[in-house]
Amino acid sequence: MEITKEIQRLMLERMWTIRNFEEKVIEVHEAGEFVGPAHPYIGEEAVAVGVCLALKDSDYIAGNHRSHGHPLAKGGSIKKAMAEIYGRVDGYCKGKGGSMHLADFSVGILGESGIVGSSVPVATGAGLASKMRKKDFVSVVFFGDGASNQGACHESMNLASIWKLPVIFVCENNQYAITNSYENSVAVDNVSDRAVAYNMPGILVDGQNVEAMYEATAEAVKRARNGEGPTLIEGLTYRFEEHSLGLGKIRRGEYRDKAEIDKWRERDPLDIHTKKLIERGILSESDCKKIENDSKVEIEEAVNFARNSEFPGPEDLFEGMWANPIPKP
Amino acid sequence: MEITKEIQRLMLERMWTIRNFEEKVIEVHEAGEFVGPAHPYIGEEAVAVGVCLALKDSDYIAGNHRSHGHPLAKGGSIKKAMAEIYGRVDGYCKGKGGSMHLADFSVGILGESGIVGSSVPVATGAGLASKMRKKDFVSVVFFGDGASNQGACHESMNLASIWKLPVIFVCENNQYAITNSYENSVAVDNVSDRAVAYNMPGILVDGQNVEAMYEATAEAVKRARNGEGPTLIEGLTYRFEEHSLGLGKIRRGEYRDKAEIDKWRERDPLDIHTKKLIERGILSESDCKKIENDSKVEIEEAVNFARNSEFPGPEDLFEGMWANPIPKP
Amino acid sequence: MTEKIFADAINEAIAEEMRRDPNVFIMGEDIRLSIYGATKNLYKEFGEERVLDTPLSENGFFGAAIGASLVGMRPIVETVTSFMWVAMDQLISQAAKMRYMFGGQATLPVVYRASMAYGSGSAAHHSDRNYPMFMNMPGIKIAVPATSADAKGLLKTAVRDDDPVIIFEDTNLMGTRGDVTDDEIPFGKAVIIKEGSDCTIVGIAGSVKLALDAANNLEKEGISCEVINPRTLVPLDKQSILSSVEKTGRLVIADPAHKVCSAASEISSIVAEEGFWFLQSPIIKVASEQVHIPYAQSLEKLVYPNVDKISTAVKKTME
Amino acid sequence: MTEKIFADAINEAIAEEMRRDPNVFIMGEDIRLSIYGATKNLYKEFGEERVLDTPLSENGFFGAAIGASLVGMRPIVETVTSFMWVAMDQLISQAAKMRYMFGGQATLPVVYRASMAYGSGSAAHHSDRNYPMFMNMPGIKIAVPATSADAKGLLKTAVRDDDPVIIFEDTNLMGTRGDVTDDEIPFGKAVIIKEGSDCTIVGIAGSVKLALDAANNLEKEGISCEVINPRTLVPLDKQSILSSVEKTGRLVIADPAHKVCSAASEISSIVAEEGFWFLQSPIIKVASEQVHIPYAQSLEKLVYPNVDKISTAVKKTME
Ligand SMILES: Cc1ncc(C[n+]2csc(CCOP(=O)(O)OP(=O)(O)O)c2C)c(N)n1
Ligand SMILES: Cc1ncc(C[n+]2csc(CCOP(=O)(O)OP(=O)(O)O)c2C)c(N)n1
Ligand SMILES: [Mg+2]
Ligand SMILES: [Mg+2]
Repeated sequence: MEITKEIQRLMLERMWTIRNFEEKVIEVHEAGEFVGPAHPYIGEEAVAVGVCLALKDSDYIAGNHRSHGHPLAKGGSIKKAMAEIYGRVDGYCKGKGGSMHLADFSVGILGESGIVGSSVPVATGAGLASKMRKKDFVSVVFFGDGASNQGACHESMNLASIWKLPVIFVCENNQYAITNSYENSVAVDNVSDRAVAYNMPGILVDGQNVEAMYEATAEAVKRARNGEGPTLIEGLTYRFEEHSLGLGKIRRGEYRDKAEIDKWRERDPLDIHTKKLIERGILSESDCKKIENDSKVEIEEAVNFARNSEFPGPEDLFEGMWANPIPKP
Repeated sequence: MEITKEIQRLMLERMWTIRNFEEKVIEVHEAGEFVGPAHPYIGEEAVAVGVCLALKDSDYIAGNHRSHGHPLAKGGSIKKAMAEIYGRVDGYCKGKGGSMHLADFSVGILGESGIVGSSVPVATGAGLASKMRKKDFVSVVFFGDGASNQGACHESMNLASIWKLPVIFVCENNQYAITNSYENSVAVDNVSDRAVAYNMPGILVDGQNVEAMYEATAEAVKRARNGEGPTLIEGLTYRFEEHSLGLGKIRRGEYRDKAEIDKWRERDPLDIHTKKLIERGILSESDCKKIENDSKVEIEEAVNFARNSEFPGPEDLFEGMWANPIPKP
Repeated sequence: MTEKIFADAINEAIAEEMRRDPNVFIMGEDIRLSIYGATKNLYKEFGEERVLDTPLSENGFFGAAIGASLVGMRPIVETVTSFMWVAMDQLISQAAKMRYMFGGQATLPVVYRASMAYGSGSAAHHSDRNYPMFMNMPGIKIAVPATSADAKGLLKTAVRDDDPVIIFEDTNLMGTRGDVTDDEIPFGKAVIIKEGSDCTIVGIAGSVKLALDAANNLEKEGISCEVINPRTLVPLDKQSILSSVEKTGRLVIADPAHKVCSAASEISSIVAEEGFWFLQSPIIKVASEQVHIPYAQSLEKLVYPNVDKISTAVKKTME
Repeated sequence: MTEKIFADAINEAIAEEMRRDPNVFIMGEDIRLSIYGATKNLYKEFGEERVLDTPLSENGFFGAAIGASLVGMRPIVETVTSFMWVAMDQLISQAAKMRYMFGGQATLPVVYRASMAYGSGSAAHHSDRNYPMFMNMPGIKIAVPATSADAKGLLKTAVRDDDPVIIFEDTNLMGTRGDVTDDEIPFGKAVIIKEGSDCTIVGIAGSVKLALDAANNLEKEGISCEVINPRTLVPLDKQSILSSVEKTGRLVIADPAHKVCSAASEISSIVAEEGFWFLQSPIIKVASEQVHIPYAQSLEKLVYPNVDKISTAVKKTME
């Protein structure tokens, strides 16, 4: 499959956006600038970026608690994402959602779910609507290896298959659910092997290779738009940081070998892609450096935007509860 | 595998017990002798009987709403089963449970569940206890093709597999969930094909052949007792009657072809087994007839027992709520 | 105004809404053959694309309805209260919470029709009356129709409302008759079905009729009851209840739910806080005994509110 | 009597019970490394057979605990309130209903420890305080420890009790200190933690301390409050509450749950029915606003009961 130069470049840009965003979130969290959990996506950037660049704006995505990478990959506003994490009125969700619940409906992001596995049925339903309304949008849901053991995944994959829905199930297999390893929790070698149980293709992809993720997704999107039904894509990846901010300090290293972490850090998705772009002569080393730096500037702007945004006030408390409001009980 | 003559005979006896029990239940329900739903097992007798005769008394079973066959196959009291359906104090559950909740803990019957799929995790837990307490009992759960689409099945099979629990998952695939056909609801050709998703053996068995069910179960039991983990057995079968009493009159034939029903009725599990026993010279035709008739007598006694048992009274209402009782709120 | 049985009133509302708006569709188990009685002929009229028989995957398809509603559809989901347990995550984590969590971006016009099949030997697994749990969690509107008119009018409102709604359909009413109109019935407006001056009786779902029967009996004994049907529990028209208690000074609440943390508890607590000075005697809850639903009819009939229990309670408030 | 922080009191109770009875074991997510803080060192002491890290399959393993309990084990399951939604079927259809449905044959000594992690920016998906829903459904005992002593003693009782128990652990208390003993604390016995004569304040879980602080402040203003910690909600020691209200004539209930159909609603309704003649003024519920838990701290702090709201309510009862 031919990937245009433009997209190859965009891949690097979006991955840097996520990487720098996450580094910044870690930094300002340590500085105490916001309260609440957050789950860094560092190391896994190629998965969301590869998938989302194979989508149109009119396609939908839904995600999980490891929640910053998906909307940023889909082209959601960086400023609003940061403001949301800061709990401010200019955030995606006006400060109501926070890190685990980023959502930008304006660009097809149906939202991240803090309850593991819980957005899988929802995304399946968006696919159902696509079919019913005879639209050609597809619906993608990101979930982890841990989530794959939730009943919700089973039920949704079966539904999507029998109804031939344009849904793409993307398992981000980073091989751990907090401290519990893949081997201790999933009974099958690869999550994608489970696709046979639903009579759909199951594709195992190197999740550090953004182009491979893109290609697998593009293929699945084609099938979906052709009415051929769902696909399960497993991106094999690794989180470079701890499960969540805060937890990091307590648990670092106690369940993962340093050697394993080092091995995976050598397969940094940004390095891998940068090298390819330079080798192919698409970008020079300094072009790449510029992308990295421009992104840092953009993130800095986002932080400033967030810092300058207001906290929601008492008058905002009940805002957004109901579409057709009811009296306070 | 060698099946003893005694067991071959017992197979016929137990199948007649179930068949006659169910015929009687239909008869007395039509006569208005009890109120409440009941789901006849007619046509599927070979599944429960084949499975349960491969178990010891110390092994456990759990089941579902189609609930009379399992306890009767496991050797539960026929009288108490009938009395329970009549809602009397001498029933298994003292009239609290009724048809859908037969349970005889004294012979390893952990109970039937009206909520589809809901007993699957429970049976898995009995297997966990077996392993933890280093006992050699196995735990069997019966569920339908419809139930196989419940998340509970997925989660439980995965747990049983990673923990190598002595659990046998028996899917009674009668090809319909009320009026919804297998094809319309399960995305894979056979439920047993899903076993690969849990790294366990998945065995498709002719559910009209009681010996085949027995053999598959005996094999699974051996694996389980050897610490080799769970097995998924699918008995392909058919219910000869309507989904449940009452519903029958409304829906007969609207979702199943008469031709299909007739075809399956020709594969009556009792006929098939009777024929074999006679061919093998194990029983004569009149021996078989006697078994049938003796069973009818026994069922008649059970009905009389049920009819003569008392209805529970107001003093029984709160009985059985708590093991360590608390004051009424 | 035409007379309809309750189940047909539901059926009519669904059909009318599906005709009106092509984005309305219905999904559930065995609805094409209408085994629960309220979806007759829909398959014939609207076809397989808009009348979906689902696999036994309630969490999956309840959630799929939510997802579909997010992107333009208006699903009606048919189910039974007792099957909601397997799907609680989608009901609570998604249907109830999503809109607020996303700062008002999400709009979820999804309707769940949950039948409460209690009273006829279905035992503990099939007899839930669990609306109080959904009252505790904000985010879902809750309707409890008590008449054919309610059944039709509240369902039409539910389909047009942009928030998630659960309609708890009392199967004891399925065969009852009553006049229906073509109008929507607004949420949050209670109806006084009988005026009176001595004691207010609030009834819920199937208990409305019991309350009315009790009131009619008591009238013969010279006790004048005002009977209120709240129609929706979220929103709850507390003002109508408070005004009635202001007039009568007494309150009995008849609620088929388990009595602890019931709708009756909530209504009692509202009046004990906001209507305390109106009260001339204790507020009495007549709700289901705090026990599971037993199979035997000899026991089951002891559990729920009935005309006698309500009458006794009213008399107690008059002592 | 030794002083312990709340989390360590829980840890100690688990370890002691596991030492005492080989059938006690613990399962949950990430408990070997004790990421939620209460299972430290258990893996070291009891090994992988009795300390099970589970996959993310709450419905599956909550149910497995039930099955194990049926045949001789006494499981302790660690979870978070918000993860119970995915497992409601096993909690309700099996844990709560099974024993009765089977006529008393089933005995299920299973304990769920559910942490309520509200108040620190976890937002709508991770801040549930859902005990009222479990109060509505009979069949599960419910403990709401408010002190280190409660945390230890109620957990020991729970493990030894033959019925299913859910312990709702308020994470706002996890770091608080208090004396603990080795004794079990009986279910259904409230404790009066401060005596008083003007107004009774019932607090629940983390709100007990708020109630006490409010009472101490009010004392300086000459208002004497009696503060009650019910310790368990099922069974609920209604007699202690009624006796206190008989003495004070006034009642405020501080409950971190959502206020509609809350524990506060239930307690209010009991007193409005059985303690009506003791009351000199309206019963006031100070519970969480009927809104989801917002992420922003500026909003979240507005939702829950606090010392000010409780004090204001008490003063209102005195007007
Ligand atoms: C239903 C549910 N159970 C447990 C949790 C707590 N939890 C949050 S993230 C997580 C691990 C998820 O693992 P995985 O799905 O592999 O995603 P990852 O964090 O590895 O990206 C757990 C256990 C939760 N949020 N929801
Ligand atoms: C969770 C749940 N959903 C729906 C039902 C209603 N129901 C009872 S039996 C049944 C069909 C079950 O089909 P299957 O599992 O194949 O068993 P069968 O009846 O064919 O033996 C349905 C839908 C239920 N009892 N529980
Ligand atoms: Mg993971
Ligand atoms: Mg079936």
